[in-house]
Amino acid sequence: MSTRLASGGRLIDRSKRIEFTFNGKRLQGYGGDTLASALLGCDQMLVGRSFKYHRPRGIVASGVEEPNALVNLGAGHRHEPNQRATTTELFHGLTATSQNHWPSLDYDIGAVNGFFGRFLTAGFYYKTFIHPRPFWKHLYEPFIRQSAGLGRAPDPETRDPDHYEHFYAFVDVLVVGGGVAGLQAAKAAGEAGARVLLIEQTAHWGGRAVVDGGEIDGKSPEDWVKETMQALDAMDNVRIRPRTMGAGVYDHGYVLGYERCTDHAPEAKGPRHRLWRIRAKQIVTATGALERPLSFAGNDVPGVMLASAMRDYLVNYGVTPGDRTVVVTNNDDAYRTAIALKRAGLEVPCIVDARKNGGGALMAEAQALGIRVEKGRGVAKIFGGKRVNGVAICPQTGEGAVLEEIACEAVAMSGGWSPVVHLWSHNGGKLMWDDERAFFRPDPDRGPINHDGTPFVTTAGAASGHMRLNDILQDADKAGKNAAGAGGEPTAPRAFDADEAPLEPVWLMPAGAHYGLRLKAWLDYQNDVKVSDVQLAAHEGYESVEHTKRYTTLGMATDQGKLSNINGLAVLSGALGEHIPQVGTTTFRPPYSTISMGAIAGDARGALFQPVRKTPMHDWHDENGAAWEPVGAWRRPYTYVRPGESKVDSVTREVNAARQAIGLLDASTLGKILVKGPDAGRFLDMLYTNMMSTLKPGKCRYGLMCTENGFLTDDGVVARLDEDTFLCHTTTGGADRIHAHMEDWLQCEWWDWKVYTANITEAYAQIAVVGPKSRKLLEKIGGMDVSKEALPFMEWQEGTLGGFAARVFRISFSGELSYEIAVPAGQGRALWDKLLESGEEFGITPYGTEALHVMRAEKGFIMIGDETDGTVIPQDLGLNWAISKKKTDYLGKRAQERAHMANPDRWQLVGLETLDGSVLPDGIYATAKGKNANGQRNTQGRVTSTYYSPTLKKGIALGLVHKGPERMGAVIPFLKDDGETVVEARIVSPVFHDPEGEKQNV
Amino acid sequence: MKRYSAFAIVREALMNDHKGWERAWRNAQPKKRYDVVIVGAGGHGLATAYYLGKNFGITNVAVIEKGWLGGGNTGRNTTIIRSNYLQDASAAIYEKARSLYETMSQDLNYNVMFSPRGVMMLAQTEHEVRGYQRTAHANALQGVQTEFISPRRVKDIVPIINLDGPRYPVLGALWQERGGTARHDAVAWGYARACSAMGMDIIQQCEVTGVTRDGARVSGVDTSKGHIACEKLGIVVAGHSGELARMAGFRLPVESAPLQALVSEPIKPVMDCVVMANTVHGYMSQSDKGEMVIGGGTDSYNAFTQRGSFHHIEHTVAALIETFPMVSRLKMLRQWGGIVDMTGDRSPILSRTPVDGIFINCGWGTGGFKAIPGSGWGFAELMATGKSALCAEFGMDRFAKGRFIDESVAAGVAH
Amino acid sequence: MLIFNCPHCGVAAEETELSGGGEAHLKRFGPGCSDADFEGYLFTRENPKGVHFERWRHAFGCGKWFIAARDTVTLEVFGTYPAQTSEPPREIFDRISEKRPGWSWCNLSGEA
Amino acid sequence: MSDLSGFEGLVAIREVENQGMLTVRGDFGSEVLRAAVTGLTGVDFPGRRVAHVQGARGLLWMSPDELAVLLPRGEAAQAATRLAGQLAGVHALVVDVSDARVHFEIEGRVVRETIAKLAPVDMHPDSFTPGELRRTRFGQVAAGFWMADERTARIFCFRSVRDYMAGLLTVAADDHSEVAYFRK
Repeated sequence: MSTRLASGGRLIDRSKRIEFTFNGKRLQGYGGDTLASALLGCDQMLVGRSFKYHRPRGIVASGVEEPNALVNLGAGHRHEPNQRATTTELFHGLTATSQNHWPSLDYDIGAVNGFFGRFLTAGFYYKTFIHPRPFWKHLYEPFIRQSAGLGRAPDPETRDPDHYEHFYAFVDVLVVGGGVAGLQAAKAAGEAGARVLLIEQTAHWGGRAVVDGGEIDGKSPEDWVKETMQALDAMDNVRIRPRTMGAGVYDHGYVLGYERCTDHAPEAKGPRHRLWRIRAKQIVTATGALERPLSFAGNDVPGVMLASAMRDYLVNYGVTPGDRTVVVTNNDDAYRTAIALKRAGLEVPCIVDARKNGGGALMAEAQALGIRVEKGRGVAKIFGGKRVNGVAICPQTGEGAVLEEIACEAVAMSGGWSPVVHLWSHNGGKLMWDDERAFFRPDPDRGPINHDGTPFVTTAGAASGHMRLNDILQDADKAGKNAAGAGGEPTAPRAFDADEAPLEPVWLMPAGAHYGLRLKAWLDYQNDVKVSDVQLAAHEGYESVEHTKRYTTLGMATDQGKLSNINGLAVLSGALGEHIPQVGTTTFRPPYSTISMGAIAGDARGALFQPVRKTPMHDWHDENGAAWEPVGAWRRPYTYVRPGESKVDSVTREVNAARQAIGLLDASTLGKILVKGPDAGRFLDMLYTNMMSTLKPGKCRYGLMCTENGFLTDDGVVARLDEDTFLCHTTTGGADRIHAHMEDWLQCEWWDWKVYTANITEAYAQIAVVGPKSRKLLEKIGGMDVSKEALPFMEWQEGTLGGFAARVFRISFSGELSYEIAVPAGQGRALWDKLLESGEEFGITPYGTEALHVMRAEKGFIMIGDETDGTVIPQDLGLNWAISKKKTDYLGKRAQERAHMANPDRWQLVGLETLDGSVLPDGIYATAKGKNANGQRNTQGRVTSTYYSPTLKKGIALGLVHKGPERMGAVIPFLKDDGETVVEARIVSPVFHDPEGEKQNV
Repeated sequence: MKRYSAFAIVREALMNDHKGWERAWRNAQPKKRYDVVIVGAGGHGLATAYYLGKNFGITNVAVIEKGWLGGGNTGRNTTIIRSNYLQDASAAIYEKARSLYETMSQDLNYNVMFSPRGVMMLAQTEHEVRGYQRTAHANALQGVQTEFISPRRVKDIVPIINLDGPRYPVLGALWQERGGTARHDAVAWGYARACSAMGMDIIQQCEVTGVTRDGARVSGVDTSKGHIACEKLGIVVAGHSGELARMAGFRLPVESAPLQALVSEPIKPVMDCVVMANTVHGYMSQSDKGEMVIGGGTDSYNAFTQRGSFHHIEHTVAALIETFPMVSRLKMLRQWGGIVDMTGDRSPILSRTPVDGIFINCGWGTGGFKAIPGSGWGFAELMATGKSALCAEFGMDRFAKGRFIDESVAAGVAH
Repeated sequence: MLIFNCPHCGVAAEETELSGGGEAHLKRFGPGCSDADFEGYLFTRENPKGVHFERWRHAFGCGKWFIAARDTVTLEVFGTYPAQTSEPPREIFDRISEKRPGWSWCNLSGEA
Repeated sequence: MSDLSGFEGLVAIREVENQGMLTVRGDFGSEVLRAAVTGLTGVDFPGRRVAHVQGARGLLWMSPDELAVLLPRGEAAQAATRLAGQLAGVHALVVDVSDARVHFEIEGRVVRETIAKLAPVDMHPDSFTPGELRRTRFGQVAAGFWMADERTARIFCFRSVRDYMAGLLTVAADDHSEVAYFRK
């Protein structure tokens, strides 16, 4: 059984007992444990089920590469699926449940036994479930979906209670990885004076060396790490960060660091995760290497574990998966596990070494301890279902004829090591195949390129492909110095570890394993991809590594192939009879290991998800029943609903008030752009379709702006303030866009023109006082003369009004007598209140955007975004009067001369009245006879705006109709979206109300 | 071609240890000449070849591919299939594609796992509501089944959604029940297998280095595997169209940029349909493996790197957390980018070119995967007969004439 | 995540402080030009794999437009310069020629 | 309006009342312009990306042809008129934007860190020093800031996003979120 030993465990504190539960079982671990080590310590070997076959799965690794031990962690709104037990630090009250089984972990009816495994091969789904067609949607897929997936989803109805944040750091040298290589690289760079950030994904420093032993600078690695950490801590130019993973390397030296601030102590306050946005001049990846499993039949049975992981659990946590462990290897490193187990008083009945001549010094040491070594041997199969109870030994060469069976509780396997090249590769770093040590390692001459064309990533230590302690330290020292731009003599300490005999690549065990064995030799534990699957993919012509990966799902599990890629690749190469580098690898994509979505979003959630722009009167609107409508980043009142009213009621009330008495509109969001300079008039003549240079100071003119592609993009009233100053009003959504548009043309095309612009939208609050009694109100609050004579229609005046310094425009978007009053934003609310108070006797009524729309539609005024949609030109909207014929040029003029736009045969603006007085649906189309070549109904027009008009007491609409203006009085059919109901409407003038414009011009 | 079926699997499993399966497609080397050469063995190129053979009996066809078939955007997209487009021309070709997807597994005898799980586009502003209502009306005339549904129905269909986000409440949605997803790789593999079975040559690892002409007419292509002569040449290479066009001697109104996507770790099924939230720029579906498949933004600069800038991912994820709060406690497993080619009006080009015999199919932007069969159907017709109703509006000449097909005009955004 | 040095205010600005403006050095064609010239100006783009000239605005900074010479495959930035010019400055031209001998872009080309 | 009074966190956050601001665009080579703005504020004309500030008065370099003139809110309107008059002869634009801006002062030990959570700016003491004016974004909105001294920074943005900015700052300055990066 797997147990906690009486002594040992360099990372645990036996004085701190920690309670936790797994599948409801109350268990106990120690401070410093990971969930994985604690589970092993409690003899919880079975931790999950595989993805496809629901096979029993045990812990196989000790780090981020773990494919099996994924749990549902936490409960309620803190629940989180797919948490790796191996990277989860144990804490009081931790609750975990295993995933992907029903009804229970021990008895999963979804489990597929060996017999059915023969059918569920690679490509199974592509070759079947084809007939009958409806079955895929209604039967096959629902079943497949249910049995797929891993963890349980978080509760959809509760929001994540935790907080996440981002942090920008700019450094000279970023060192990723806190093993001895990372420490030495950081030390070297730090001593060279560089600004250094050192990050390590776990809570501990020293990496493998502190577990594997050896000697650095005459000390134990443990002591050397302690001293080096103190030295780094003492350097003011060095920052060190545990629990922070280098998640991804991006263009121009951008790196994502993923800090898990409180995962190990959920009760602590503060952000749970912090996403570091690091900009590094140079990056040193000291990310170490990952051990590879061996491919033999039954290598997925719980109790079969990576040799290095077993060593980690023993040395770091004082736990062992079994009392009797058989070690299987093709290299010397695994002997360290055997030796460590033996020294801990555990039995190692045999080391099965696939190499004909076995290993070197470490083998001798193991044998001296009395461990039996079987050379040139492999594992034919594993005995046991939910846990190992023995192994069958066979010659490594051959098909698997069993020589001997050995009873054991655990198997430690090692297929050699692969440098962690992910961060090197994320941004295009290339790899080379190392034949001697059988792995891909970074090709130093083909690294990722920075914005200045120079390489910006260096690897250090095992990540470079160095496997011996001294080589690792020397390489890291060089990497650190180079990254800091410092040359100088090497200052790395000398280190010693045991000499090692060369590894012999073993991609299948035994080499000639028959189909029955290959069918049970796992490559990808989580996705249930076996040697036989990869061979089948190759056989069927899925020869590219990308094809094989996607056809078999090899390497697509949550470990992203950390354990399976190289082994699978080697099997594929074998099947294709090609050399491994010819086949190549799949692409390494960020993140290195999963990062939380919460961290990615950071503080952009809830109220801070996106900024809300607010006018000076925003709070008043809020307090007075405003139903908000988002307009760009602004919120504008759609209408002010009073108790007992529907939105339709309130809009009607607002329209009637403005038409019969006074309406009040917060128009502050309208864009206001100051354009000043000797060439201002000339500039606006290019920007607007109208002639603006002839506008007299004191006067206003309605103008249209088109894109260079000819389409109408914005409109608004331009006021000339003085000889060389204009104030351009834009739509609410247009302010920033149009200001940028102006600067674009001024800076990039007409940079010699003398014009300055300023976007002063927010400097002013603007209030529209609208309706027949509006003049009475302004006269009541007193100040400037607002009579028809003093301030005629389409003019503006500056002065004081009710004690406010104001600029008043006689413009109207409603067709009523109307004034737009601009005051400094800070006084907007005060003026608003004063107008309300003074206007009470006249029945003053604030109105929102919907009433505004209704009134402008009653007048046939177009609205950007309703009548226009990016395909409409001013000529379509009967706005030819606003297009200067005199001008030789304006933005969009040439575009409008193109065949399709100059064609008179276009849809044009008209008014529409239903014969039954009903309101036409939004966006409805008018049908024409017949169908087009693609069998679609022909159309002859569409509705662009449609409202119930309280003024005319019936439905009115504006629309674009084929040659509409020439067809006044014609009745055309509109088809509802049910595809059947026809509504007939008559083509009429778009101006429904006060066609002579008498009311606005009084 | 040995047929795929449950019986075949049983046979292979029990009697052959699966040794009896044929190659899905032959590993062809180029002949001296073909009637038609298609450059680009992505979904669109392979579909074009397939329908040339199936609908027009043209089988002396080579599909040449620089890398591996299906290795481009076909295998890098979020697999969404919908046809709820606004403009007639778009609706026609995407609806043709959607209807062909419905029977593709049977046509190709290859399960592409088309899953008509429904596609929902959320309306979160008044403007978007009007836009989608307009689209629903247009679709009714175009023979595309869509409807504008209420927030309550949105919640019924997508229980994990948050209807009243603090910023943009859900006001309704455009719902296409017969839209869905498919297994993207399988689409390329299935077409490749069927083309190969018709005797067509799919030539991988073969890069085009030049286009040869005989006066005003195309005569073939120079490739890394030698010159290949042809009567007609179809260029179907997405992000690399500009390069090919340059070789052929003309230029395109196309720009290329990375489009990003990501997936979460797999979780048990929580969402059956595809949901797109265009106001906040995020869309999501759940794959049969259980991963949440999430579409990100397009980078704002020309690039041919199949990766992008991370801030797009941040914005997308933030948007999805507002729409689906549970996303906050999921984890990102993998992110990637594809190169999309975008035209001046963001609609594709399926067109003759200034060079006789050369036809181009490009500019699908973010809409390529969903169009594959319709695009192949129409483009094959155009190449075989010189005209195609499906392609008529997508000619290159529309930019000079100012006759655009602009889908962004309603609230709809192509993804 | 690109960074560019804004030639106007000297800030090494990250992409998120900028807004892209597409191909640079376009010659505007107005009324009177041919349909082909106008289409070329408005739509036809070089879209090269390699050396490219493009417009950026320091939108969240000084608000000024500048032009960047950048490789669209390696994303190497050869240099930036103010938008108030109709062709790249000599030194940037030379730097590109040195790093990408024989480069060409639209009507520009460097010595081989 | 989210209320800042009583907020306690890693830094103190205060909205600066009565800060006036003019936008001046013109040719920095013009002696008339230089004299006018320095005369108005009593500080030297700023070099590129420099903030010269004394109390409520100062000059901020906003772009090669744009200055922000700081002065007491009450004086802004008249000052704008006077300045416009002085610049009548030269091509320039003067406008009072006092009401278009809000100003925050954050003060305390970890000012640099608070900013580094929100803006893509290298806040390391070697890289960003008091007296430098930086325009950038905070979260999703445009903003400008400078440090008066090691413990104090002034941040200004558009009035309409005042609440958003206040929210960002309070979250970034949350008591338990210290990164301890710029100081050990």
